[in-house]
Amino acid sequence: MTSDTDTLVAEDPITGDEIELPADVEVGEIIDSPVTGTELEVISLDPVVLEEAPELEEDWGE
Amino acid sequence: MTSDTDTLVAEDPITGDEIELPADVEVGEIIDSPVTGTELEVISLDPVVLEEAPELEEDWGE
Amino acid sequence: MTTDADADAAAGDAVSGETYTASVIGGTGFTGGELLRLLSGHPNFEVVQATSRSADNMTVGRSHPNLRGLDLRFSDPDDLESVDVLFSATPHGVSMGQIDAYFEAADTVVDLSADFRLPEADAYDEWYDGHESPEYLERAEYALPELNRENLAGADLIAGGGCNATATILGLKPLVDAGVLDPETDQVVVDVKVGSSEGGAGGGAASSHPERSGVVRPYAPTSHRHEAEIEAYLGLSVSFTVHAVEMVRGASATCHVFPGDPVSKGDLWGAYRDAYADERFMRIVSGGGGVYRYPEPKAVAGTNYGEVGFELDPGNRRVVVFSAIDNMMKGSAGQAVHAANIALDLPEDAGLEFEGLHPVGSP
Amino acid sequence: MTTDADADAAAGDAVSGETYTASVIGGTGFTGGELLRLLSGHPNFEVVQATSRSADNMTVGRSHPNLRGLDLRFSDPDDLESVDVLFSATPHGVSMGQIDAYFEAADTVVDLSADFRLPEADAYDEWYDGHESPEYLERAEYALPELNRENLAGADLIAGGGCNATATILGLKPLVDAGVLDPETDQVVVDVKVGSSEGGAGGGAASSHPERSGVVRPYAPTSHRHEAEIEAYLGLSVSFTVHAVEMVRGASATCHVFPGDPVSKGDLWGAYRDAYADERFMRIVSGGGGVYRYPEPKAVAGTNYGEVGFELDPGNRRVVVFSAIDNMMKGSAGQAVHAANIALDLPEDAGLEFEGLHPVGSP
Amino acid sequence: MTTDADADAAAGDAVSGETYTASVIGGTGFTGGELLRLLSGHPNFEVVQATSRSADNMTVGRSHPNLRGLDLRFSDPDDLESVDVLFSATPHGVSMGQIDAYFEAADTVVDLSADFRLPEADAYDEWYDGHESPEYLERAEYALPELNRENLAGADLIAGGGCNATATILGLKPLVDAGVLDPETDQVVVDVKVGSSEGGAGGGAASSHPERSGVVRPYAPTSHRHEAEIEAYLGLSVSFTVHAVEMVRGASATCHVFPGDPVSKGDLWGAYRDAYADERFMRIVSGGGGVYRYPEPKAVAGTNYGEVGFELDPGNRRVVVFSAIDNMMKGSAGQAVHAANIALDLPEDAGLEFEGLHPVGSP
Amino acid sequence: MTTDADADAAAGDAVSGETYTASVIGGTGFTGGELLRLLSGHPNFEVVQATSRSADNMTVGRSHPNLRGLDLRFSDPDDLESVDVLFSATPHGVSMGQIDAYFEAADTVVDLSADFRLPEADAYDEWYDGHESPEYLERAEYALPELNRENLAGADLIAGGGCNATATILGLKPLVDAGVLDPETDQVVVDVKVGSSEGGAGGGAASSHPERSGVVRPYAPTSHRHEAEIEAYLGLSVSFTVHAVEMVRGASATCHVFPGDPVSKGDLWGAYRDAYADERFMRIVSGGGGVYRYPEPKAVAGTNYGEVGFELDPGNRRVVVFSAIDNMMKGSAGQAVHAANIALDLPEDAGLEFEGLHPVGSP
Ligand SMILES: NC(=O)c1ccc[n+]([C@@H]2O[C@H](COP(=O)([O-])OP(=O)(O)OC[C@H]3O[C@@H](n4cnc5c(N)ncnc54)[C@H](OP(=O)(O)O)[C@@H]3O)[C@@H](O)[C@H]2O)c1
Ligand SMILES: NC(=O)c1ccc[n+]([C@@H]2O[C@H](COP(=O)([O-])OP(=O)(O)OC[C@H]3O[C@@H](n4cnc5c(N)ncnc54)[C@H](OP(=O)(O)O)[C@@H]3O)[C@@H](O)[C@H]2O)c1
Ligand SMILES: NC(=O)c1ccc[n+]([C@@H]2O[C@H](COP(=O)([O-])OP(=O)(O)OC[C@H]3O[C@@H](n4cnc5c(N)ncnc54)[C@H](OP(=O)(O)O)[C@@H]3O)[C@@H](O)[C@H]2O)c1
Ligand SMILES: NC(=O)c1ccc[n+]([C@@H]2O[C@H](COP(=O)([O-])OP(=O)(O)OC[C@H]3O[C@@H](n4cnc5c(N)ncnc54)[C@H](OP(=O)(O)O)[C@@H]3O)[C@@H](O)[C@H]2O)c1
Ligand SMILES: [Zn+2]
Ligand SMILES: [Zn+2]
Repeated sequence: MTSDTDTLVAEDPITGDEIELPADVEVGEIIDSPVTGTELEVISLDPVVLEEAPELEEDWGE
Repeated sequence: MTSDTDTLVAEDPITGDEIELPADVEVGEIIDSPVTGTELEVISLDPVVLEEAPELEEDWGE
Repeated sequence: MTTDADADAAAGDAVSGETYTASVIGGTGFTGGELLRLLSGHPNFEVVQATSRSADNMTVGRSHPNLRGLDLRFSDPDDLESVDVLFSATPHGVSMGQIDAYFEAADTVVDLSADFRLPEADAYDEWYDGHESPEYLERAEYALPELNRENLAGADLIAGGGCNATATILGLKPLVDAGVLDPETDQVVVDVKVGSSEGGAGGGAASSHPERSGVVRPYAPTSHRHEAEIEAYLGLSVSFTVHAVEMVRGASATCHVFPGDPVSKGDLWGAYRDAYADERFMRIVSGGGGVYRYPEPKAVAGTNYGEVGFELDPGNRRVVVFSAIDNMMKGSAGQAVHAANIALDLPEDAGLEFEGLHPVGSP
Repeated sequence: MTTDADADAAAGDAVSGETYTASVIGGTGFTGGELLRLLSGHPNFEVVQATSRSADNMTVGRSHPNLRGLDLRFSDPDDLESVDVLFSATPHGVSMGQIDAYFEAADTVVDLSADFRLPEADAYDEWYDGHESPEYLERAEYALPELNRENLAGADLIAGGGCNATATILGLKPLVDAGVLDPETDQVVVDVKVGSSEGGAGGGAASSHPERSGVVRPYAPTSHRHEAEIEAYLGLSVSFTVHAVEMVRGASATCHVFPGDPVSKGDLWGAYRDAYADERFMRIVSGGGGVYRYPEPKAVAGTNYGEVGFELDPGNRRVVVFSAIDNMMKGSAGQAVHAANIALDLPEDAGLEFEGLHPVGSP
Repeated sequence: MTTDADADAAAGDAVSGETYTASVIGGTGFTGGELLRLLSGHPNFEVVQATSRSADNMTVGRSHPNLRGLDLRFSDPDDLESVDVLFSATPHGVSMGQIDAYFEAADTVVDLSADFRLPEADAYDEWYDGHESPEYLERAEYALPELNRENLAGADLIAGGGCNATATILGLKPLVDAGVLDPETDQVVVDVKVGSSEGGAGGGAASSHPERSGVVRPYAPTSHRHEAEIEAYLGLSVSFTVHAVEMVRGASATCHVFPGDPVSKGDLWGAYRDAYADERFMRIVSGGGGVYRYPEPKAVAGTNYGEVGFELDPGNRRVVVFSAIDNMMKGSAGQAVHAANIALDLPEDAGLEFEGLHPVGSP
Repeated sequence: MTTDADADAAAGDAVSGETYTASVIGGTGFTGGELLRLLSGHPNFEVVQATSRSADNMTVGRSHPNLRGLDLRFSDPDDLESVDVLFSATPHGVSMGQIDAYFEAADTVVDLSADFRLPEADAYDEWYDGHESPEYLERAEYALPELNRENLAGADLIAGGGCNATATILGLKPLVDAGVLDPETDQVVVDVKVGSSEGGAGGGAASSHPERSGVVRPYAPTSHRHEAEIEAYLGLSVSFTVHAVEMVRGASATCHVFPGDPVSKGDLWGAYRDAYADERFMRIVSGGGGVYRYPEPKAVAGTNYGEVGFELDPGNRRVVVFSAIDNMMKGSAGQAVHAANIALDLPEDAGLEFEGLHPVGSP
């Protein structure tokens, strides 16, 4: 929906799929994978590397 | 709570416990076991014999 | 390490007075089940009979899972045992035909149906299908202690109030007594919200779970029979509408009152405190902090409490009165036991000490 | 074996008109999520932006599980993209500060907050905390088509109505128009019951599940801000009280009306049919058989329908009017899309064709 | 100001293919009502008949308030009109007796009951009360497209799956196909939670609102008939237990699977993506952030979606699979329409485009 | 007219033993509120302090509407009064840091958190974030009387069990004791369903009413911390999954057990009756007629009862065990008071006599 110049491409660390990220993401930011929904941390930008973010249990709550 | 003359005694067919029945029960009547809750049919009166009543699925559910 | 045990300090725990035998007619029903629960936990009652036509000979626990510990089986309503107090919890129209039989079996009769609530036989012609035993109407006393305590002592025929009528009367009576509300001239709109247990254990399509869940359903848009009781006991003709909402237990009445003369918050606090400060089962909840600022059914669920509160609308001089009860308790079985306690000169809260739960969902 | 496929017969399915780009400000919120759902399924809209400060860069589906199929991420509300229509669904007070920025980004602005609902700046001083951009108030059009359709065509600033005000206005307007109700002299009590989504996605202790479940809770006993809209658009000062009840979606208004002159059922049917017979999204439900005899929120859940009905209380000449909507739809996002359709000359029901569910629980 | 309107871009809105006439047997029922809703909003169907014995001649809207706009009255099931497709939504045991009459009236029959679900007559002797028309069993095709799409094209007798079986099969099939789960040797426990609409519109004491509200009630502790379908179509004997919980719509299956060989998260993602990546109505929801991290009935309420997800328990090598559907849609009426779309070579999602709601309560 | 009043016959009403002073740490919380309710109605306790940091100086009734009659204000947890028994109901991690201070203030400490539940410090490293005061672990006694009665007499540090662990242990212990279930070799799947009060009074987005209503939500798909307790006290490693469902109070565990050797219904009745026939607060509910045939949370809501029941699946030799408790009572505050009664040699059911309600909705 947003034009190509607006996005970066990275590999989903779980499935290996190519996924698109907003062009302005920064190292350390958390985004979610459109494939698995997992929260991913941006580890580096050139190339873009993503890693599963540690789950915040407290978020969700017993 | 009701006096002794009002009750009959029979054996629970599942647990073997002695259970009390109202004195006026009749053959064919359904009563529930105070031990297991199971519905029991009065098969005979002298002696009192009880048997598990066939479950009425339609009563309850889906 | 410890202080002395002081039996008297443990309010409500001391057993005083006699033990009375009791029976419950309509024991499989919802209010019948509540009566059985209250009476079997009551220090002065011993339940000797519970009747049912449909579950004759079955254990009481089969109908009411909370009463599985009770060693009692339903018996036929045609074979009434002799007891001190007979409680009848049948649909309206039944007790008026059985009342002679009831008095043959018992010294005191407490009826939860509408059959003896209204003082005049005429009213039964207007709101119900007439009355079979009008000669008992004068003898009957309305069960609501906050309205009729002085006549309950020694009464032998007690008529439990309607649940919606009870909520409304509890909310409005202080205003009538204080002269804030003139029953002759002032206008009152009563908008009631009730839970599904009001309909009893029967239930057709409209009360099946899929259809009844989550509703805000106008089920008595106008002309609800409880208007007759309000008229009879407060002298007040109200505009009455009842909605079914999502809960099982509870009735909440919002009364929109338009007093002829200006009134202040202080007047209102005065009126309600005069009426209820000494009442064991009434709480005034009106503003304040936290989550629970006005009366609501959750706060009284399972208890015999009534909560009332109010707010003032300066713009158009309206008083909004909120009143909340558990229809199974203050609105029926609890009220009946409360009245019986008074009639038999027992402590008012004997058997009614449960204080309710928090949190509680849609009780 | 088959008849001819007839595209025109399939009402609402034909795509007519232009495609407009749209953005939603406040996209993580409840009404923002509904807007995203409606616009992404709308044949004439393409959603190009949804903003969030708290979920910037996250997928829309993370907040709204029903929109997992939408390929869109939230972006910052400070970086507005250029669009045809901007929908703003922020708490009140936000849009009045952003309105210039909104019009820089978009030709048409549809605001769901209270910020442009009232025609006079004075009213914001009285009911809210004043207004930052009063110069826009005259330009704004109230979104409710049944009230204001003639002014919506071509409007470029549209102010969505309050949910409780919408329910009330829909219920009472036919009586005002027909002269049954004289706004100057007749008294009206409005007793509203609402679901928890009215409070938005935020929510503190009072809206936690254990505390909010199963309530009948007076949450606006008097002086609710929606009174201002009712006064502004019907010329009617109402006695207004709002209760939270157990449902998530839905608002139901019971209006107790006391007309000066006698009125008949026929008059009432006439008034409501005159008002709504040709309205795509209004249904008159008033008596009849089956389980659903009067308006209720379950019957309109998920849809843009409003249901109205009435009953007459001959005793004291009261008319009781019932009105039910889904606050997320007719009471906010649906109303906004409906108004935008009219403003842009699209079919009124484009994107709004969902007919609702039966059975449905506490939706 | 605007881009070109592009009819093709508006997915699902273009009307393609023929129009078929349809009838619904059992139109007052819950799944019958859903069929009427779906078919009347379907671009390729025209509903010409809905039957009922109990509401003969009444409007459809009287039973289903969301269908008040439908101009149709129930008629007698003994007077079947000639149609292209007949949908039957009667209790099990009815269609097997009527199947000849159905085929006299229609070219294609879609049956939602259990009567033609199982491939072997023997199984009806074991799990039901035998079969009256076993000669049709081979002709019948199981409706679930994710399991049986290849055989549905052109099928003229389609048997809708059981709702609990559907949820279970959708959850487990990918594991069987990928060889993660060996149906011969591996153990599977399936613990199902369902809403009250599963019981249909009838309803006795156990499904009355006061008794059914808020339960976690083991209603099929063992030996549920849907086991037969799972066994027939996955070759898998499961340990199956069903609980009634508080919702109206929805079925959720939690499958505890103990694979013989170790398995990784990546294997699981692979298995589920292979199975469902191209499926229009399947979503994989498995971890991630926000409130909705695993499949749940609220996220699919009102839609034809199935959600599946999984989690791995390293300690004892268990895979937990979650699967959620709306029993009224993917579990019955939606599945039936989906299968009919395939049989008639229509777009798979014709009439099934509704994306669901957020927020939604206990739908 | 009446029989003699017999104080002894009124079970549980006689006041015996000493009166102990008590304090509740974490008095605004859900379990803290239950403790205050139970202790203030207990014949042998006098509550002298309830602490809160956030509501310091406020009345207890502001947080817990059912305790409006209690004349007590919250005070600071840093200013502990000297009492006989201190009950702590804080989030885990708090008491392990305060335990020295607790014992300075009190002779006996009853802690409802996880801080002293596990016998080994290692387990805190594995399942929690380690332990600050491991030297107390050996001194602590697990509160569940059905498991550990013999060690509770005279105990001075009592650790309340986890609610889900309690439900599971109550369900499985009889099978372990009877040798039906071999903890070393047999496989057990435990599928738990819980209400929203388990999350405590805090609550974020996931526990807001709109998001939490009507869910069947896998909230602990695997690796729930209560597994540690089950392992510690039954020697059994279970496959454990917890779902949030629509209720406020209640926890229900369905245990799917696969015994190595064949077992009969009679064996099962034997095992459960041996375990619980003499237990004041345990009921075996297993089949039978009526609406309530197996354990369910509604039947025990508000009470200290646990219900257990079972069914046998002959096909694959599975035993399904159902276990239901109120997490606020048997699962926390009730269990704590029960254990304190035993520790202090009071009647086991003192303060715990409430028998529960019928009907009750989603309590
Ligand atoms: N529910 C409330 O909130 C509420 C509040 C205030 C007052 N009340 C009044 O209390 C009464 C009972 O209400 P409920 O809600 O408990 O009703 P319910 O649940 O329907 O119970 C009615 C009971 O009466 C028995 N019964 C019915 N017809 C009978 C007959 N002809 N002779 C003997 N027994 C008969 C039924 O059992 P069998 O059929 O097995 O005999 C059943 O036990 C009604 O008059 C009602 O108006 C109810
Ligand atoms: N709920 C209803 O039934 C209803 C009905 C009619 C009208 N309305 C009106 O619609 C509006 C939205 O209501 P809602 O229920 O959807 O509320 P909500 O769920 O609380 O959502 C508010 C949204 O606004 C965003 N937001 C908050 N402050 C903002 C700011 N300063 N700048 C930009 N974005 C901001 C929030 O997201 P981030 O914090 O992530 O940015 C969130 O997405 C309100 O004005 C309400 O009165 C609501
Ligand atoms: N509910 C679910 O979640 C679900 C899911 C999957 C499959 N199913 C299956 O779908 C079928 C319908 O279920 P439902 O829940 O919709 O049931 P329902 O609500 O009870 O409806 C049954 C319908 O069948 C009609 N009917 C009953 N007996 C009939 C007969 N002998 N001849 C003609 N019509 C008859 C009834 O109407 P009249 O009495 O007015 O004629 C009613 O309209 C069942 O076989 C069920 O197993 C249901
Ligand atoms: N809920 C259940 O079903 C359940 C069942 C079994 C066991 N438990 C356990 O019981 C404990 C309490 O649970 P809950 O559900 O009652 O929780 P809750 O409702 O969140 O209450 C926690 C209480 O602790 C107080 N508190 C928090 N941090 C504190 C600190 N650092 N120092 C002193 N007081 C503090 C809070 O009040 P202020 O912030 O005002 O001080 C509040 O009163 C937990 O350990 C829980 O695991 C709960
Ligand atoms: Zn009543
Ligand atoms: Zn089914």
